[in-house]
Amino acid sequence: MPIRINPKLIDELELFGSEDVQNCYHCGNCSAVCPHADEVFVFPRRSMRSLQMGLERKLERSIEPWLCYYCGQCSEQCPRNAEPGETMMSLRRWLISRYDFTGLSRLFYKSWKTELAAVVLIAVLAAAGLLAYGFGQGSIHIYDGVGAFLPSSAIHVFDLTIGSLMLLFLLANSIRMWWLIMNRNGESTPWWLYLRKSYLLPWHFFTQKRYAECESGKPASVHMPWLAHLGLMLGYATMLVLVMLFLPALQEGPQIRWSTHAFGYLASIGLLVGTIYMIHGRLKKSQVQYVHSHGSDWIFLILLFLIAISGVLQHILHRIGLPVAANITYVVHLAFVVPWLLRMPFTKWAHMIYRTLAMYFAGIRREALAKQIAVADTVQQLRPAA
Amino acid sequence: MRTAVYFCQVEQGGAINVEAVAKYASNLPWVAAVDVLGIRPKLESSVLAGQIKASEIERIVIAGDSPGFFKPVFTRAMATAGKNTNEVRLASFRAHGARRQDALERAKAIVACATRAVPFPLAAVPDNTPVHPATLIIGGGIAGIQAALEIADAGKPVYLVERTGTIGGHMAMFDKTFPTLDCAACILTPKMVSVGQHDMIGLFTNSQLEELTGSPGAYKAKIRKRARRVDIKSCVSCGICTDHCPVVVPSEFDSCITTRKAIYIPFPQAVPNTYLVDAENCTYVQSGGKKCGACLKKCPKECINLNEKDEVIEVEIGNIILATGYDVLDAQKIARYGYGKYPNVLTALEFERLTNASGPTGGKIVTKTEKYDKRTKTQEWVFDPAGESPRAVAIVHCVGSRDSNYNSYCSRVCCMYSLKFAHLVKEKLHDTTCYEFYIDMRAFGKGYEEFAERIKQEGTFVVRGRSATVVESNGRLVVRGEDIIKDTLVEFPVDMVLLAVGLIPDRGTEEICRMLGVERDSDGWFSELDYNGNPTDTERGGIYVAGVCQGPKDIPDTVAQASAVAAGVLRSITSGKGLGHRSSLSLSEIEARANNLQTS
Amino acid sequence: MHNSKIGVYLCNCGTNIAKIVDCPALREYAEALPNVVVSKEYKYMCSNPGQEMIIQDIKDHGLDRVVVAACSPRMHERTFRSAIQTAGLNPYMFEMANIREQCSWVHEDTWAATEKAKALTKAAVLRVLHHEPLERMSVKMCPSTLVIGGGIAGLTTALDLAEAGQQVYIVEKKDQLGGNLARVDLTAPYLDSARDLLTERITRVRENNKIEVMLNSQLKSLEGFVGNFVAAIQIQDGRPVAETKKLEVGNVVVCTGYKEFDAGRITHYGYGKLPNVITSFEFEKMLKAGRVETKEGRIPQYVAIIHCVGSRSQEFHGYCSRVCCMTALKYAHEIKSAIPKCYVSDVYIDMHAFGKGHEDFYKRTSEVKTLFLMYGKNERPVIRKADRGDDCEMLIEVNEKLSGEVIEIPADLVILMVGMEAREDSSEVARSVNISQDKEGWFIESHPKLDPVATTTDGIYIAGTCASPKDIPDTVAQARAAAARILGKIARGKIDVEAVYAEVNQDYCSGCRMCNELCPYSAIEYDEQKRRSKVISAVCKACGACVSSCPSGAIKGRHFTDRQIYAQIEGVLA
Amino acid sequence: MSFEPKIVGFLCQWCSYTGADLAGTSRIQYRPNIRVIRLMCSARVDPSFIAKSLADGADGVLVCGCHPGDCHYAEGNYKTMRRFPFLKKMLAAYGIEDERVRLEWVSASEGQRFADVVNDMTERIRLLGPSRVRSKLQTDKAER
Amino acid sequence: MADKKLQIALYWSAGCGGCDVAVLDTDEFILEVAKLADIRLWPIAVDGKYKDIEAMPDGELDLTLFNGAVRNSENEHMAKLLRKKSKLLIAFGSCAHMGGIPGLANLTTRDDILTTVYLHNPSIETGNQTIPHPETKVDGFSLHIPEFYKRVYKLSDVVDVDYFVPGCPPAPHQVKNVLLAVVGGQLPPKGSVIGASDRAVCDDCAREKTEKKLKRLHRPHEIIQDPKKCLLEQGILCVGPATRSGCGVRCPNTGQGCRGCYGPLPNVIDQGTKFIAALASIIDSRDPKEIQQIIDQTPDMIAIAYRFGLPASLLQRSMRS
Repeated sequence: MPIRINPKLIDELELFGSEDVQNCYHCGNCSAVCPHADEVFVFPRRSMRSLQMGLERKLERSIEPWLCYYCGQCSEQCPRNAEPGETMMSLRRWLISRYDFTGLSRLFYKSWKTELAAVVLIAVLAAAGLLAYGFGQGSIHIYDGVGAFLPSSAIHVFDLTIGSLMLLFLLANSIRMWWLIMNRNGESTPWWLYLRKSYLLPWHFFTQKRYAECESGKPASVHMPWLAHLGLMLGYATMLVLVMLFLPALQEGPQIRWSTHAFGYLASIGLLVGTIYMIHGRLKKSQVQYVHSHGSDWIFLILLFLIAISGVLQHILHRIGLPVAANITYVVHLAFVVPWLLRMPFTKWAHMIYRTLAMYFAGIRREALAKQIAVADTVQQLRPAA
Repeated sequence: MRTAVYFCQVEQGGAINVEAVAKYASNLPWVAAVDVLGIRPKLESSVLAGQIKASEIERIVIAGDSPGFFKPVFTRAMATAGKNTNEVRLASFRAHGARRQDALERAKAIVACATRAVPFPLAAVPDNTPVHPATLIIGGGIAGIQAALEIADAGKPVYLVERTGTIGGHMAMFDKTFPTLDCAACILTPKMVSVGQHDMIGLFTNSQLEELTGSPGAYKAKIRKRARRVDIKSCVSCGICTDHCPVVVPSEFDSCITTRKAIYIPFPQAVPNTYLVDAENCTYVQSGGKKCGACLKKCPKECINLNEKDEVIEVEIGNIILATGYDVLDAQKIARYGYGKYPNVLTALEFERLTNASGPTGGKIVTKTEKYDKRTKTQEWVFDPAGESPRAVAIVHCVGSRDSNYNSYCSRVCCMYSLKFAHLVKEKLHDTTCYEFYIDMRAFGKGYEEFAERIKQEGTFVVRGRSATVVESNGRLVVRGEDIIKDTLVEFPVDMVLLAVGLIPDRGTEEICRMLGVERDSDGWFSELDYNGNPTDTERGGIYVAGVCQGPKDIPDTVAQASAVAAGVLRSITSGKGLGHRSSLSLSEIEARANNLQTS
Repeated sequence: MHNSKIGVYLCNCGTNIAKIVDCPALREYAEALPNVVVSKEYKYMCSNPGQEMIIQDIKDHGLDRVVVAACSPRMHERTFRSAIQTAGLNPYMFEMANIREQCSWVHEDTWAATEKAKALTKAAVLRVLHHEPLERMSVKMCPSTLVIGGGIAGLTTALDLAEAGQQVYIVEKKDQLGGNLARVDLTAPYLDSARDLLTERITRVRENNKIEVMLNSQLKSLEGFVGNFVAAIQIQDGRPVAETKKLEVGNVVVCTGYKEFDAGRITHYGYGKLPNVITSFEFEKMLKAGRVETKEGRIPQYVAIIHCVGSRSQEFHGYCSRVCCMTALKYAHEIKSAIPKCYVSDVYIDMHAFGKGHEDFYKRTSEVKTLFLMYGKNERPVIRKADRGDDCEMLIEVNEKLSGEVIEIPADLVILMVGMEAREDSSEVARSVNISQDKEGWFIESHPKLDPVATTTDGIYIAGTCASPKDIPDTVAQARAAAARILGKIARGKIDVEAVYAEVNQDYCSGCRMCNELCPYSAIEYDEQKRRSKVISAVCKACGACVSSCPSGAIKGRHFTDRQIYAQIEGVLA
Repeated sequence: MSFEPKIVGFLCQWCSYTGADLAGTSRIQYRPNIRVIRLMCSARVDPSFIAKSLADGADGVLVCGCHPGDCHYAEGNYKTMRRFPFLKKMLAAYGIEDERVRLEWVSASEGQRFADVVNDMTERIRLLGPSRVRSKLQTDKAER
Repeated sequence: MADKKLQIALYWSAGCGGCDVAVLDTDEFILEVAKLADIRLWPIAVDGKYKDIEAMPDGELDLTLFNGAVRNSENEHMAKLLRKKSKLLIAFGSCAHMGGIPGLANLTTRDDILTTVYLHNPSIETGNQTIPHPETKVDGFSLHIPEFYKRVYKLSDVVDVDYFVPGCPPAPHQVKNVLLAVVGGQLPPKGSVIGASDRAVCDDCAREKTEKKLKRLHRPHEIIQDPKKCLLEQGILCVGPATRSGCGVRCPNTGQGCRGCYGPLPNVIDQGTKFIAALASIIDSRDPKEIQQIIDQTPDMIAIAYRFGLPASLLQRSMRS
């Protein structure tokens, strides 16, 4: 059954930041120079083609965009400036919106204004709520302990609720992702493969190994993006764990509790350095992958930066004994955190999960295919030579 | 006839000051409306139709560098407005030679003609000037040779100036020529010989144009004859001098896969068939006569004069033909193919020499072998007839062509010669595997498609997808690319990689442009007067372009062009008058002519 | 002959010959040969003193034949011929023995080399005994030219010739000049106006009093040979009864152009059945009229362009038509200009963007979001009517190569890029001007590379698309090339006939007509009345194929007669 | 002294003779047994030339022309190509060894090839030994 | 010569005798001959002994018409004898002219012939192993028979011949012409061919000729002929183009290709090579395989090319020993 092509898709993708896809004349250069492309997952050319022709079904089931870390070699050597790297990036954005059943992410990606508005609105609401609650039950002069303006116990509960809400969405989207990528007819994936490959999840999540592979054989300076990215990732993860599980210990002061705070500091450094480097990079367009920036990228970075800086600030203020200032910055901090956490499943940040899942799925697919081929071969051998 | 003039541009940075032209146009009495629409304007035919109706426009002129790109929307507008669609006229600055800022007047003239519905070339005809019968041809490749013979056979004097020591150009280096696979030497050398022997051709090899003065029809050219240091008349090319010359340098003719001496003959069938001294490398010349001079002592005919000085001659000519040909792209620019890094990655020209019966291995296709060179006391990779023949050969198309990072244009000949290479390999080494990595198989010429088919039948694997990288792994070269039809990545281990390097303008081109005041296009080739109507003339009267120097071409097209140029030259000589300098025409002159044409 | 006096001159060529060949011995040997009166050796025969020596001896000893044993005749035959000519001998009373390139340079053993040199010298001596004085003749060259076909090629040739002051006759079958180009609106890749190009040419032709245009007319027959043709033209132009006009012309340029492939022959495309499947030329009409729309008058949302219709396929034409790709790209641009919202799919095999500016044009076409879809050679898209509910008229099913998917392309309008084809009357033309055609019907040039405009029949030239598909610049170049050839000949005023050619001895020819087919240059003509064949020396290229094939030995190859060669054989074997 | 074959060579002047000259200018050494006769085109080679050469004592005859398709006269070499099998058939009937008469295509750039052909042919004929033709015809006369 | 009658001899050596018959075929003209001439020797018609000839003074005979090739010592002896005795010696007919059909024996060897005829011939009575020898001793006496030569010669190989009359046999009207020419004393320079044309058979052949291209060769029985069209163009081997005319186009008129009995044309030294040169060049193929096929359609090239002239060809004989 022939597939009906859709010349219009390419226009839609432009909203997600794709550029010059139409220029590609398929010399296959990009796939050949890509360090991640292999016999099973040939990209970016193949994805470029599907996009040019508007093969939507094919695209939304494709895993390739997630395997690309945008080292930019393809774009550098593209004979026709078709920007394969950027295309993969925009495809990832598009996919996120596809995995999301609420349609919010689509909305956000299509206009950064909407996204910004949403963020601001939620931030204001959160701030208002917090202030009301603070003044209602505690004193602005107490940061911690009895009568605290924002007692850690309460905030902890608050965090947890928001967090679980976020997880809920994320889970739903991830299942959708799994459904699209893995549930394809004709390809049988034995359940035990899922188990066997499960080690991939933590492995890729914590090392970002493939990102490193990107720069294989490139000068050291180019390794920065990976380092920054890793720092950000780990910092963020640690922070999330601290906030979700050890909030009381974290908030408690003024003395420093190295057992928890040490992690806090490392994480903060990771976040700050990471965000600053990236913002700087995007301003300077220092790396290929920083040349084109989508509105969502900016909101993402700036928000994260503000969260980090405000978090650190309130911590310091508290330690140097300025409870009032500390409380206010804390409110500000939380006001940023809430929208941040809520929009996570619909925006770029979700790729933290999707990527890892993609690696996992890819691993499984690879193995499954290898099995099929092996079987096919043996069948070949068994069949008498005709 | 009420006319509207619209200015539209396809790209940023048009050379012409459109506003000025617009102003001029608006002053033309019959021009009812002028509108400067800018770059790639969003045009709605319905809207335009409205305007046309409103101001009762009968004729539309679209002006710009490539106004044709906007014609359909205007035609449609005219149709919807119920007007005569034939009255949409183009005023193309690019097509009619208004390519630089200083061509403002020309631009106006172009618009002037368009508004009068007079084809510009018809109006912009410079006055006839008396023409000197002699012709100067720059470049002794097949184009130069062909043009020279055409003109000289008509009994008109020709000066043929060639930079190297012999005529023949690149074609002389080739083994076989596609698609008929006849040997280049067999068909070229007779022509070379007749050039050498022709009474009407003054042959200046090892020479260069130094200065050009005068005007169309009556040019004066200074030609520097670099000292050959061997007397052409008396040398019998016995080769004794070469035997005794101690200096060994790479042979340009063999595209540097073999060596020659400092006193040498470019190749056995060279014309003139005599030796010459490569002053840059001659010990004697460099040492100011203190050292060496072996050849002097040994030459039995005493026809070597190492102290000979350059000589500058001035010739009067009426026409000049540029046939400077091309160089090939330096493959080292493209690191990923490892040319220069791996000995068995060869460029097309190198392979031409390797497979040539008169090449270093007598036409045997072998991979390079490492040899100890006594002279330089180093290990060197050289072609040795005893070397082993490749088991697999990869041929990569479009090396540096169709690539915005290098040459954005297509070099036109690579597809075919690459296929030819595959054939030669298959013919000589039956069980060697051949891979062709291509993007589009451009087999467009007479008998080309059939040739391509034949090559495929011979068992050459064609891979749709230009290979990206060449790396060495355990002693063999591995070519990595994407086979797009098979939709998979491929990595072929091979022993030899042939790079179908693209053509680039000859290194001397810029210099010549400066001297002759002719233009080059964005890719560096000489610009012709009119792409379609006049592919061989230039803006400047009495100066013509032939062959690859006007843009990549294969041999038949080059030859055709060379002869075509001869037509222009002969026409001007036999009729005693040629067209003068086009840019000398003033706006008013052109307007006047246009008016007459309009009335007649 | 038996009292003729031969001088033999041996060149040492410095040591080149002397160091291997025992020159003194050779000299003595030569001296003893029949009819040899002088035999000398010298350092460099080609040098002026050497030539002087020969000239002097001719005077002193009254030599009537000269043999020089030196380098290859390809190097110095001319030199020595002119030398003995200055001494008053006929240049052809001379023979050279190649004892350098083919003896001293390729052998080490002195004895063997000397023996060989002796043999070669003796052969030369025996041969030269049979030489006869030969004269170069020349025949008249009629300066006017007949141009068949009034397309861009014909017009260009005619103008080049006429503006050089020569008479030209243009024979055009149709009732107007311009040919196929007149059907085109804009030219690729710069979208310049084709009409301006033609108007310019035609106006110049009309204004030139050296050009006589004959419309509605065609060539009936062509008699004679190069420089001396008589053409019979049948002119219908306006007249009730066709009048036949006889013209004396020196040369003929065939510019009969091409005809487009009949798209109806490919059933998959439903051309003629589906109303909105049209050919490129029909689309040109739409563009000219400013009406890019479906037959029902709707503005198309999807347009598909299909390349290589009738070209590059096994069942129709194997060759590439060379212009369709660029034209297709042109259409893409024109459609985008006329209907900005329209989606254009371009269904191609290989994109032949080989010419100057073509690749940029191709890129530019991609930039305006033309969707390029690749199908396989010898596969073919299938066009079908779309179903209800589809937002398009038709669907084109293609096995798309670059994605590996079988896809359906929406289309409201399908443009078939029909290829070029030899005209149906081309064989008629070929016969009347006596040139040959290849299996596809294109005219065959005398040499595909070095002589693309000449044919094997002297004085008949081909230019433009009648020889094979071509774009405008290449056509114009060829047209002018043909003009150059002719101008060259006219400038010489006459046709020089080489002294060496074949001639038929009428006393021995039996009219068996064995030779007639043999001559690639059709230099042999058969006289029906006399029942004898004869060689047109002006056209003969002296290959000698007919000489060796004449069963009654009636044809003589001047300067390569049987007797001369027999003598040579006896010589080398002595 | 060992038997030195006498070989008559008929070379077309556009490709093969030029090729032979190239062998010279490139100083490629080969056996001195060949005696070259230059013709305009291999098509000029009348089979009687070959018969005569053999009758007059040639031990071998070599005919060289342009490669098929390359003929300076478009198709002369095809005529030669057609004559050869006829001739061979006749020579066989005469009882003359096949290897004594040989047709080769040598292009203007194939100096090496020309040398190889000559060497190869010389050696093959050396093995065959002297041609009997001349001696036979002479003894026939002597008989009476 | 009215006063004295012409003294003539007709001799028949290695040949079929057809030439003698051809003389008789001049019908009543033979009576004219009888009037004009004394026939001193004509083995087929009149009685005459060798010794009578030997007895003659040299140059006694005005004319000898010698037909047949030279196969054995007797032929040679008589050739030499008659040369001595006659003013004019004319090689009469193909055998004397070029060796003729007997000449084809040169393709094999004497021994082969003798063994085939005297040992392996089926009609030989078993046990008889006699091979004739020039000399046989029978009780003291030695018997002599002529020596059988290794090969066949044309007349001019053994003696100096004044004129040649070609044909197998010469056409009667030509015989008449020759004799009249001799009588009338209008003879061309010595050594020329008389009683024949200087042009090829095609010149007299009425069949219509056009440009020639051959795709295959036929034996006459293989196709239905077009009686108007040139035989060669129909693929039937006809040596006419390479053969002197004068015969009156006897064979082609009957639908058989000319066999070439009148021999090569004035400018041609070797009829056979000339013929194949011509034939090959009109074959319509560029593919070696196809060409070979076409050639193999002719069973015996050499017999076609040299049916009447092998001993007169450049290579004269088989080189086998």
